[in-house]
Amino acid sequence: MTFELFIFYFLAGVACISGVMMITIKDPVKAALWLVLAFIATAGVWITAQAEFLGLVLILVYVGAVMVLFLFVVMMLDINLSIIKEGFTQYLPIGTMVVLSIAAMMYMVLGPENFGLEVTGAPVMHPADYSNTKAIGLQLYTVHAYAFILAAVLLLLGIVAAIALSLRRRPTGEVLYQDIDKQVKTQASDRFKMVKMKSEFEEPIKPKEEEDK
Amino acid sequence: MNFVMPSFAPAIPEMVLLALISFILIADTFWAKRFKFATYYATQISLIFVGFLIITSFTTTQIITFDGSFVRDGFADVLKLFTLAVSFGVFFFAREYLVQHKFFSGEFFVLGLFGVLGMFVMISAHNMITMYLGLEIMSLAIYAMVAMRKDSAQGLEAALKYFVLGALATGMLLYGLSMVYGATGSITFPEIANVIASGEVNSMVLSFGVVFVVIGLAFKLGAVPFHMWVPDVYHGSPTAVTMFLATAPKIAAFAMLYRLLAEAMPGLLNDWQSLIIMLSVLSLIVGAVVAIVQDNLKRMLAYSGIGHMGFLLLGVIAATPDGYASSMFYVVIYAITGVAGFGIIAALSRTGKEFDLISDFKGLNARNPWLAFMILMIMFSMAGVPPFVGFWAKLLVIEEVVQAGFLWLAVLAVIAAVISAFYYLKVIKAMYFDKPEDTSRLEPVNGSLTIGISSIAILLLVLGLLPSGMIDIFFNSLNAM
Amino acid sequence: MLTGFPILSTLIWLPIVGGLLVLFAGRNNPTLAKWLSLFTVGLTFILSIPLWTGFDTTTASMQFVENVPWIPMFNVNYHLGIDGLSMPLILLTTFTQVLVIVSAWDVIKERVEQYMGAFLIMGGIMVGVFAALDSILFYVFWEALLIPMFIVIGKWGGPKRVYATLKFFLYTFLGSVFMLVAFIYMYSESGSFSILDFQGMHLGMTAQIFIFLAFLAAFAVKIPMFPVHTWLPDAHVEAPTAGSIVLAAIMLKMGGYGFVRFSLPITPDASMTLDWLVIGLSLIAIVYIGIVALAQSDMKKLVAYSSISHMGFVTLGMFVVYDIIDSTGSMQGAQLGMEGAMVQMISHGFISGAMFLAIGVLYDRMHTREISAYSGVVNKMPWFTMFAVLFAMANVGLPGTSGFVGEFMVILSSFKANIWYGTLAALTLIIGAAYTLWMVKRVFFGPITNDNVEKLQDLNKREFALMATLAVFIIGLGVFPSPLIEVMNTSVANLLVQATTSKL
Amino acid sequence: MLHTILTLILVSPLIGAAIAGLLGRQIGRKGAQAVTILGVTVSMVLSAYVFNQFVLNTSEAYNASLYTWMVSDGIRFEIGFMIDELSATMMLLVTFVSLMVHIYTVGYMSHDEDYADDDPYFQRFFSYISLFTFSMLSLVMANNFLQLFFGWEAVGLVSYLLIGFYMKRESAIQANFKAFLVNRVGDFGFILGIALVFVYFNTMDYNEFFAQLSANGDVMIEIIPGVEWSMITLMLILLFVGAMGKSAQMPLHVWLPESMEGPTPISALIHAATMVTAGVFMIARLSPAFEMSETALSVILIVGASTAFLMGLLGLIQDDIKRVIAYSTLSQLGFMIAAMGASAYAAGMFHVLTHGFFKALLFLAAGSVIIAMHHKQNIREMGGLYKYMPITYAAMLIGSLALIGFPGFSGFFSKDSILLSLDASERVGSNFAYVLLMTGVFVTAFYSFRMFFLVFHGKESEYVKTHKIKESPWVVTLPLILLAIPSAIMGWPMIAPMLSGEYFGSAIQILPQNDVALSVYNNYFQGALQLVLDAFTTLPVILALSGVFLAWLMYIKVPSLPVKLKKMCPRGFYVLDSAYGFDRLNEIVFVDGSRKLSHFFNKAVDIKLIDTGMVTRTFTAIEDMGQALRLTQTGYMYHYAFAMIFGLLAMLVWALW
Amino acid sequence: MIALSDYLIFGAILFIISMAGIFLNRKNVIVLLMAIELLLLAVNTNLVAFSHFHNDVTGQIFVFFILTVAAAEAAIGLAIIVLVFRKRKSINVDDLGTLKG
Repeated sequence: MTFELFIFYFLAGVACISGVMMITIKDPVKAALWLVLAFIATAGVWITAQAEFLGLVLILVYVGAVMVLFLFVVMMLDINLSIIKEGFTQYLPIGTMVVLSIAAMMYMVLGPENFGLEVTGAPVMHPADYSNTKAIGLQLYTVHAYAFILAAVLLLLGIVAAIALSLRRRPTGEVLYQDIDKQVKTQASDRFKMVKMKSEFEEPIKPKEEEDK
Repeated sequence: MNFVMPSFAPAIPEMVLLALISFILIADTFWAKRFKFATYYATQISLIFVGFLIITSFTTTQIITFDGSFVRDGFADVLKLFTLAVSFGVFFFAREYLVQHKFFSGEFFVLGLFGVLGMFVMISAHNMITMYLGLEIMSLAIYAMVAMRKDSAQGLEAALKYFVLGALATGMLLYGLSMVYGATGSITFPEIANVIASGEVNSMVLSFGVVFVVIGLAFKLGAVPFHMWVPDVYHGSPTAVTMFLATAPKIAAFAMLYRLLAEAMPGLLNDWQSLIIMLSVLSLIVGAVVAIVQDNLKRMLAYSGIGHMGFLLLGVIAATPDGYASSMFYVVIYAITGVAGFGIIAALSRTGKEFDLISDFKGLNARNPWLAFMILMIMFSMAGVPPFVGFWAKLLVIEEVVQAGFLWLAVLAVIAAVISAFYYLKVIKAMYFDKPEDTSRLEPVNGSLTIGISSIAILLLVLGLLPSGMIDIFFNSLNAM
Repeated sequence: MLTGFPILSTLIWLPIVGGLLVLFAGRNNPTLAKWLSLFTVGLTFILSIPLWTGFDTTTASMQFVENVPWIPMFNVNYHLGIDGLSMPLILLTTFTQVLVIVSAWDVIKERVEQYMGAFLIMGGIMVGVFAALDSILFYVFWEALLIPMFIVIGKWGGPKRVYATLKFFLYTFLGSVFMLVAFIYMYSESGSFSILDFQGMHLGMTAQIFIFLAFLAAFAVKIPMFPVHTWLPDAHVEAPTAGSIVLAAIMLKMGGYGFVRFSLPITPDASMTLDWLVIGLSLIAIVYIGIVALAQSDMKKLVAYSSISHMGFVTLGMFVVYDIIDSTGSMQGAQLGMEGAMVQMISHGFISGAMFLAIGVLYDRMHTREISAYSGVVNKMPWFTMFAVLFAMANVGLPGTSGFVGEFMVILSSFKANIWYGTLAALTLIIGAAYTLWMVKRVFFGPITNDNVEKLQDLNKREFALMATLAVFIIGLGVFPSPLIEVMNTSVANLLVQATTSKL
Repeated sequence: MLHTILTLILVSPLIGAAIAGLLGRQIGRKGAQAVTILGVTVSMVLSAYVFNQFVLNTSEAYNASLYTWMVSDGIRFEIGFMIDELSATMMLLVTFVSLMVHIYTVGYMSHDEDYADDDPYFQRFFSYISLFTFSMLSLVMANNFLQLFFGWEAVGLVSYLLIGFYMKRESAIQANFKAFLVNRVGDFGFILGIALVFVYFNTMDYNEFFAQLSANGDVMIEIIPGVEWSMITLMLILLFVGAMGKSAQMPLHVWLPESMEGPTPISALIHAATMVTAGVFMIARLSPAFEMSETALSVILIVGASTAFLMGLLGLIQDDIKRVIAYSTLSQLGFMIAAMGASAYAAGMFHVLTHGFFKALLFLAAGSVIIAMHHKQNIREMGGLYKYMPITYAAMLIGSLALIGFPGFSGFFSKDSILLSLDASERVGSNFAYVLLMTGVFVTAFYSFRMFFLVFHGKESEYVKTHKIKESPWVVTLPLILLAIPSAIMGWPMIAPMLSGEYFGSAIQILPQNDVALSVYNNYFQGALQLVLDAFTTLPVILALSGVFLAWLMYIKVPSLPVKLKKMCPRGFYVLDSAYGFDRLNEIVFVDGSRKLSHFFNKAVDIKLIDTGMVTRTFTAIEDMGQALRLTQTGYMYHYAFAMIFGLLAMLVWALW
Repeated sequence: MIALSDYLIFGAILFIISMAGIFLNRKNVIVLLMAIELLLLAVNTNLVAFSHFHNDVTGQIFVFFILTVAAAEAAIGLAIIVLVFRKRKSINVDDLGTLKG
């Protein structure tokens, strides 16, 4: 076993164990942390496959941003752990059977028989000065420009959607809202209003006879 | 490396749409206070304008640009036009519903437009990445729309279910796409097709990958056994959203199916055909049988939609240009009828009353004969009874599947059609034969809604009587290639 | 012959457009709706007469043909035309339209415009069924007919109307979709949806058998044959009078028409192989259903069963041709059976229409169709009884009424095929008399035992006119059936050639 | 010319019937009487002319078509006339008796408590009898089977209407229903016979049929596999089944006694003189065919003779005046049929004629009695009426004497020729038949005079004493007189040509070896007078006279005798009283049987098996399936996900296997 | 050398784990979202591996986009979860079963 292989197995093992822990552990905060570990380990695996850029992005963007978001939400929601039941066992046997069957079939297809080194040959190893980032960048901004724009749209959509969903309009009075439109258009006359009033004077009391008429 | 600036012209509709979305998004924050419906009108005008752009540049020859990411052909143009039309209808019915149920906001329309854009991208996608991005743009927009009615527990439950299961399905699709990439080393559809045709691929891996791809497609279409989200989400979502997610995305999903299976993997016909047959058979049965026992109209229409997908897949099974054209026809007719079907509920529902139970329709004929008559036409069209256009849709797919030699499937399909006729009749029965509990006259909140429903119903009849033009459009758009 | 004028299209679309007009114009104005309807059906009937007068009896080819491309992509055409087989049925249809409109004149009080409109639309569609020469066009009419009928039974029917109408719709729908698949299959083989092309196309035995069975599913349900007949009694019992008339007089005939237009000419070899099936079911219909009719306590149900039994003669007469060839080696006698079947259809149109009309007259007055609720009606309604007994006698197949002609011809013909067929068919003489006259006896004769009967009023002018018209037709056809038979002679002869020419 | 006359004969009663029936209210009772009597009179007069032409002047048979009913399959179905001695005679009989009945009815139906004065029941009645005349004429004038069947059924219809004329009476409508159904059973056989004719001869026309007879003489058919029957025999027996229904032969006779529920003139016209003899007429009409089969004739012979004997016995115990005559009609019909079976067609037809007159006379006379008795029909409540109604008395006496075959009266000649022919016949069963008929003669005489004595002689009953009984008006008695004349004398001139076969000429064709009447004529007959003179020493007349004597003994001389007799052999009386159990048998086997069968079919097969079992169950099965599948939609995301994953597994297995 | 099959089987294991996580989870919905992230990770691993062995950077581009989408998806998913929690005070999977049948 080469060192490379050892690293791969180690990281892969860590990732798998973390994954299993993530899905079995009760506390969602811990689950998220296990997932972070799985991500980091997987990032390492990717790097062994010479995808350095993606490996780093995974850690930076995913672990750094997305998973933090997860943790943030989990904590914010203040989930009551005591009522969480462990209805795991009821479906465990059949679930395991199904999953194992799928695993078996996957192994059949993805195993060494089809994708062993003898079949695929060794991958091309890039020279040391090869920039994975540059290769991706070149492709990304030329061939996949359309997709890149679409990704931007998608992110915009994500923003719009997230805001549209989570923005709560409390009844006016409870919170004060800014109204940009209003603020921009505000004129002095809106703030200060001249009110014309009639000069007041006392009505003379009318004679009684007139009332009777 | 040489970089040639790609031609942007074919994508002008998409670009204009995106520009308009951005404009509306910003403008909405300004005019929302003063002109309540400004965003709505802007949205509708945008749709019409984009449609106009497509019509003026309508083409049946294939134009590929953005280095093989984008394709424009007759298929795409026709489907985009109908996507616009269907979305137009959806927004039309949605407006009053949103007002009545007190969650009218500009974001709804903006998200809807994003969804339309996503569909456009899907329809015109020419490699797996754009396909995936388009799918996600559409899906994310719809997830958000489903959840927009924040005070509705059902709506949120539906949103969550849709989101989780949708993400799962997308994951499976991606897994399949990764296998296809792995086996062929390519992500562009024609290249994939070429590699497969060359025979230098590991067929087992491809078969394996195709299964996942088909699952992803089946989920978006709502085919059994990947249908289980459909009834719950259709039921739980606000009707305005159900209307949207039950109709236009199906067109896009069909386009995705066509691009992936027919354009990228025609060489794997043997692999996916039997899978599609399985999906189709199960969808036909479940769609017909389970809808019978529903008493919520939205839920019933959801199951009926599952059954319709079974029919749609019949044309795909035939796997000929005519077969795809018949499915294309079917999905468009389904979408139009679907807008009408959910539009009825949207039009009749009002503050505090959803009007989505079949029993709500009791005695509608006595309360509003014209509307009842229109609904009757829509229901019979869905059931595939001539002279409505639903009949032609069914006829064409069955015709294609018979041509392909699957007579038994045709027989199964027609039996399913008979069973499903029963539940459409249940609605008509409620309207015409049952005594109303409340005999007061019942009008949609807004007179224009009656006109909307009527025009769709009459369209279904007119297209049923004179289907030739429409059929020609679909078959020519595919055969020209 | 009027050339150029699209008379068949007029007969189809005039009532449909009229029906829509009635639907919209007649709202809140029943009188207008009625008169508009009457005008439309009257005009339709008058316009249909040139079909008879201008008919060329010497040719079996289609006449009054109209052919316009409809869906060129699939070679579907708007192709209309008639021959001797369909022409009498079209006239029967236009005549029945008048009948139903008048019969509902002041009986229907709720949503008159919808009722009349539905019947007008139905009328046009029925003409379309008989005139269509393109299978898809035929199917469109065939199915479209279900819609107005569904509404009519369900809306204006009796207490169990919803059950009945759903059963009616689904049953017939189920039967006919198989026919659609057969059409599509034949299209995929021949590239055309034209019925005439179907008749000329070459088909293998297995294909023929499947197509035949698909057709059988559609037509057997419609006509209806044992054991798929149970929708009919329910539909009849629950339908309003006019609905029953249309059901019995026209819609059942569509099944019989289907056999002569599709089954026999398109799948002759399968018809030959499977004729035992049809004949067997027909004989069961004649004998078994007749006996079942005896047990009915509801008048409409009784007449419904008797309709099924009489339709047995239609199918029997159509399919004995193969046995005649088998047993005598020649076609002699086959034409008699076929024409008998056709005459039986026309005649049954009049008789069953008349019977249902008569029951309707009673129902309008007493609001019950139970036989046991009546007794001694003759004492209060002598004129009505006269007509009713006449119609009953026609139903029994008494010579001199139209009911006799078809039965007689079919019995003779089936006797030629096999003595037992004829013998079983002739049993209707006894069974038919038993159930019909037993009902007559219980309803019309005897002492009055019910106060409601005591209050009955005899026919009013409208009812009298209806009944008298029908009586004239029934007796006229019975005394002098020759004109009707002349019309169909050539076409039937041609049909027999088609039915006996192997396509293998 | 002749064609027009024939058409007129046929149509004029129909016109009368139509006017009286449809416009009854407008033209009133008088109008209806007038128009129908006019119609029948025209018909009668012209029939007399035709009779003169064809019988007295022996013209060639006339065969022509009136119009073509239809042409199908190259076969012409015509409506037409075949006029020869046979049909001309029948036409005269029918129109004459009909006219008498028309006239008689004016008096008989003059008032009825059941109907209001403005009720058009009276017009209806006249319409019916005219319609009947039309139907019967079309039957006897037919030149083909189709028209024969037309007339056959049409007379059945009118009979049905008339038996049930008193529509409020439960028994009447029961009787007419039964009559129609039993007749239909006969018609069932009849139409099968016609169908056989069609199958093997491809024609409906008599003459074409006769012409092909010999060519088809030995066609055998296999109905039950392995058993071959002669087609002709089968055809003839089937046709005879029709005759059994119409002419009330055992076991299809059950309707006739009950048909007495109809008004008495109808019993005279339809159920005695004309319609019931249609079967006999048909056999005579088809004599060339019947001659082809000995077997068929033997069957006819035995059925006829049995009917004659057994039905006569039943007449012995009847107390209803009309029923006595009805049973006597049954018995006499048996005589006629038996004659046919012996190939003595002429003798049989002769008896049809004489019987037509004297039986009509008897019925009308009975009707006269009934009028006088205010619609009481039980002969035990009568007695001594001769004092009050002499004309009726005389008419009844003449009728009875003719019936029992008293020498010199018409019945004597016809009955004697039948008996002589039977004696001469060597057909299988003829000896048996001869013995039965001989006994029948005795029985006939006994019950006829039993009735006669009980009605007109003997002690006056309480009712007669307490009510004013008077002779009927002239419209009633005139037909009696007019009918009495031929009943008394018509045998004299006819016996010789009848026996020799001269009378019917070629209308009836008999094979030479079968012509028993001719052999009687050649070997035995020496003129009518001689026959009468010899009669008193022959067995029939002696039996008849002893029957009369016995009747006198038992009902005039020693009235206690019948009671003693009844005590002596109660079982015999029981058998007769229950009319051999035919009614019970029908009730149990056919009526109850079919009712039970139909209820079984309706409930168990149609409703339970087909409708509930197949149709509804299919539907509920689908619905149940829906409910079951619906349960899988649990609402839980993990189930949905599991379904997807399971689907993935299934599809993977499917794709990779 | 690390064989392609090693990467793929690693991906498959992650895939399986995420599947199991999705339908065995009875706890809260957030874990479902995490399982989906794991699923995407499996897909990405596949793509990276294929990209590596095909010597074709396209696979990595694909991964890049998937990561982008996953981020946006996560945002929307979490937003929905927040809404659900606000409404029902629970994000227990078992409580989300009112729509059924």
